[in-house]
Amino acid sequence: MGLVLDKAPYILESFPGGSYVVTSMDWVINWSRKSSLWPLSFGLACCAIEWMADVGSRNDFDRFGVFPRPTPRQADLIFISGTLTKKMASRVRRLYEQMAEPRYVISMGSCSNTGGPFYDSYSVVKGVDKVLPVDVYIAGCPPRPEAVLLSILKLQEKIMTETISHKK
Amino acid sequence: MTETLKNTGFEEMTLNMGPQHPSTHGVLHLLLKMDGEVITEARPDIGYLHRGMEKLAEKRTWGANIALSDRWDYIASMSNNFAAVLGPEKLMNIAVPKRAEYIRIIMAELNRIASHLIFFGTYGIDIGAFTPFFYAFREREMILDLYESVCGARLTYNYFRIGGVSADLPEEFVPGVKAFIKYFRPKLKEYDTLLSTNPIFMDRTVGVGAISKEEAVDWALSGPNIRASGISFDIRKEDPYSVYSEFDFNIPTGKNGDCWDRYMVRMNEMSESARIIEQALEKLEPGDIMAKVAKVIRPPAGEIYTHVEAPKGELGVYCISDGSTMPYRYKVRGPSFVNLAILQKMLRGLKIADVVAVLGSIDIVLGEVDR
Amino acid sequence: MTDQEILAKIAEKFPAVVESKPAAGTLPAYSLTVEAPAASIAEVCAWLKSGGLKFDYLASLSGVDLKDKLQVVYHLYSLEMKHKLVLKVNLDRAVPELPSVSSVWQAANWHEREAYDMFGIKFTGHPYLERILTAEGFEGYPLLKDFIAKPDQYD
Amino acid sequence: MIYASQSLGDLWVWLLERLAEFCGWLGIPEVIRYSVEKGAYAIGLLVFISLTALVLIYMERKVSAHMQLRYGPMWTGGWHGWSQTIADMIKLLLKEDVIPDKADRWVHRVAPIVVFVPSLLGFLVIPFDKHLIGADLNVGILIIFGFSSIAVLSIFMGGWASNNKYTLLGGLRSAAQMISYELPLVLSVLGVIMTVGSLKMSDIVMAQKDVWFLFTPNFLGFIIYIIAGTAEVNRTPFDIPEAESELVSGYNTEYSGLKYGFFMLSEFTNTFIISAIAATFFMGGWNGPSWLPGIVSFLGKTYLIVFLLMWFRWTFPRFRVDRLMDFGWKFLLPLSFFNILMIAVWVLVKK
Repeated sequence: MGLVLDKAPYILESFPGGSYVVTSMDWVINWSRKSSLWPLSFGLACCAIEWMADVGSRNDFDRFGVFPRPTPRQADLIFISGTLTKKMASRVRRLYEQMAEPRYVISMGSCSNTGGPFYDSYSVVKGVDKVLPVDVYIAGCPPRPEAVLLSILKLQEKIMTETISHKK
Repeated sequence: MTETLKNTGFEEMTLNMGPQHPSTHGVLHLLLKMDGEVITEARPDIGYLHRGMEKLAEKRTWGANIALSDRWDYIASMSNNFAAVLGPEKLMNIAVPKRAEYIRIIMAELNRIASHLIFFGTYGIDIGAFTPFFYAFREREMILDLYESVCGARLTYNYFRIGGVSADLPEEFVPGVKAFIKYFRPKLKEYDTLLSTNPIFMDRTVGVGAISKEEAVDWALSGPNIRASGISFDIRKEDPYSVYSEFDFNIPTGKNGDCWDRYMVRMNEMSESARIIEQALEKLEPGDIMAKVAKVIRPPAGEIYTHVEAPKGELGVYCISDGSTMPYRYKVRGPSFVNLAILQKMLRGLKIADVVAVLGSIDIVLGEVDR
Repeated sequence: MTDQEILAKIAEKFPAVVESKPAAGTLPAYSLTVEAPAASIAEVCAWLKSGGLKFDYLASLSGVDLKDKLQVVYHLYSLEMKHKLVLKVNLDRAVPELPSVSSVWQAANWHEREAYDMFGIKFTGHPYLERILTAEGFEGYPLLKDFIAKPDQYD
Repeated sequence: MIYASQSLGDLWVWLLERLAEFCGWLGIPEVIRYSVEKGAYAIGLLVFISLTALVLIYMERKVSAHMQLRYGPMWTGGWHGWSQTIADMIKLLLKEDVIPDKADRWVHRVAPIVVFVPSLLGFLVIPFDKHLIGADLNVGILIIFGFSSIAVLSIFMGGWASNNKYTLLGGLRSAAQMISYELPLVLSVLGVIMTVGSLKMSDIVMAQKDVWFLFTPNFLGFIIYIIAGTAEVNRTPFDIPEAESELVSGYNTEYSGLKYGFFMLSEFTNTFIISAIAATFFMGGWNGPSWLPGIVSFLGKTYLIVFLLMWFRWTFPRFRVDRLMDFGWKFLLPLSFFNILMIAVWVLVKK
């Protein structure tokens, strides 16, 4: 979609008032992205169970349009839910690379934030941000499902600030 | 390689299942060699969640190890807590107060129900039915609410202490459990109509992945997996720990050791657990919840192997103390680790659709496999 | 069968297998503990399983680093006769090698791989003795007391 | 004259008459009038199809959610998340389009188009209302089955071109499944065709003016049709080409963005076509109470069948691939032969 996302802002902004059009395009694009965050159904450790509780009926993040996809190609969002070990690190990196742009990362729980209770282990990555760029961190060991819902809202806020404009 | 393949000159296909796959229950990696859809060789590759727990245990005090134990089998943390406290208690010869013992048993059995509910839900997804998952989670959330009222956590409770439990039950807990059991019993029938007796489900599971008695013992399976093969092996009866000898309950067993038997053993175990909880609630009397234990825990030098019947099977802890505040060696015998090993033998000759059925029916948790 | 009877039966067949006495100042053993020489462990285990004692269930197999020596501890159980046995094998720290028992109990397969991964104990005759838990290219044996983790790009 | 209670089909005919008068008055050649007429219908149909797909996806999410004690989309666009699928589609449109490095690039690109075209063409011969049919051919039903068998090709193309073992397995499975379920599907409809004695869609609907074929011995055919139709659109319990828990996402594992959107849309349009045929052949099509416009009656029946298929999806587990084949060849096919025999006897007796 190079025409809409890359060329259009360039052309439009050269006209007077074109930036208003770009802004409203921004709104539509960001609205669609934030309303339809499809996470990769992927769990690492304990936090994955709380993530499943979020899929479950009490918390139900389908309400926000979050709809788990099994394949990274169709996912927009990856939850690093649990301890990332050194053996797994390269695989998670590859999963991230397989996802199509735009892609977002939520680091869920102490383990993936910093290594958590395993901070002094020989086989644990001390924070997923050593491997991937992270958008939202959730604290907790494991975080409550409500915290996961909040992280999605926070990510939506973040997405709304994005722009396709070339003027930064 | 099969004979037909050799004769035709075609090659086997190697399929990497996992570490990210919707139905490997975490980060298990299965290396499958296949002739079409039929598996000729299977090799589980584990360690993607190896967190070095046993090494860490040697750097943590005995008390702090209970917190680590929450993360072995994170679906049934209470049973892990149980296994983690039994060893030091026996080494230090602590008599746990009666009330604490009953509370422990209520917690462990509720956790067994919660764990089997997750099995029920995820097994449905493995077989292709999504809806049971949501029904199972509805009931599981109720158990988690009860836990939350006691210890404030939903998943990693850190509730047991060496010599007792960390907090007494709040007022609403006992009526809450009673109400839950009353509500839960009819739900078991609902699950049966939803999944257990569904013809397609039976078609997928009956006769698939059968384990004979001899095999089950040879591979040292435990928990529902060995019971499904017709061997009534349950640590709670075999080597009663805590006060399990006071309770009256049955051990559900299967006949053929196939996926459906393993599934049904778990479903029946839930109602047995409910029975144990009811009896424990009857016996619960006011009293202490902690024995008199020194602030700094230094078990005398010695070694012990204690085991409990966790929802997945025999969870053993082999701990060696050198008289200091930290364990000298802390080996965890995770039931999932041992149960998973048989997979390489079972999968041969099955179809790829059966892989998920068999893997799901063994009910593994990767946190315990890799530790 | 009482512990003494089991001990007598084992001693009758294998005189080299003796009861292991805890060191001075440590608690007495909770269940019957015997020590066997490393070289004959496979025969001892094969007999324990198929002989009169019927230890058909290998509950656990653990490696232990005792600083001056390595130890492999087998926790055995008999489903039929309901008795337990702890079998210990002492190994030289420089050359930790002993025969594999994975042909006796299939369950030993992964336990031995784990012990190899964590302690570097080599089980001769094991069908597939590869590292099981640690990452590819991992150096050292983490559960040895003198293991020092090397920081890498993930630390 | 046009009355409010009259059907959409009559309105369409009235409009066409006015158009013909207008053209005759201006002296516009017949060819142009014809193409304007058909072009208008085609555009209307395209709008209808895209709306239907959006509605069906939203409906599926809502139906599944309510069966699973959830609410489903609730926030997007305000009222009960009504604009959820619109947001999904815009997002898919703007998403990066990944073509795997080792993929067969052209086949990979073409597959999503090939999957969408036959499901569009199928709509041409569906009788929405009296006179409201793209082309009332005398081989109507054959056209639909002919086009729908192209769909298997596209799924196989997608599975093959992605150069991924999971997609390949998904593609092979779907080829095997759709070809073997095509037979009972066509044979089950044969009973109705024998009863009516015509392949023309409007004839079949007209024949059910008094009693739906559902309440005649064709009932067995209806059952077979629903089972085989579910298999034909790859929905649970026959969703083995996608088989989320086995093959990740089956043939569309490597597709992202708009191309995946096409696969998703075509799945739902195919579901609609299968349901529409069921409504036409067994439930009387546009026939209904006189106060109800024909199109409402037709869509109501179609959505009822769609709901039935969704109900299947969210309650049943999935078949295993070899059992699926057994079921198709060893049970469903003989049963549909028996059905034909039975209908033949019935038709004979009735005469």
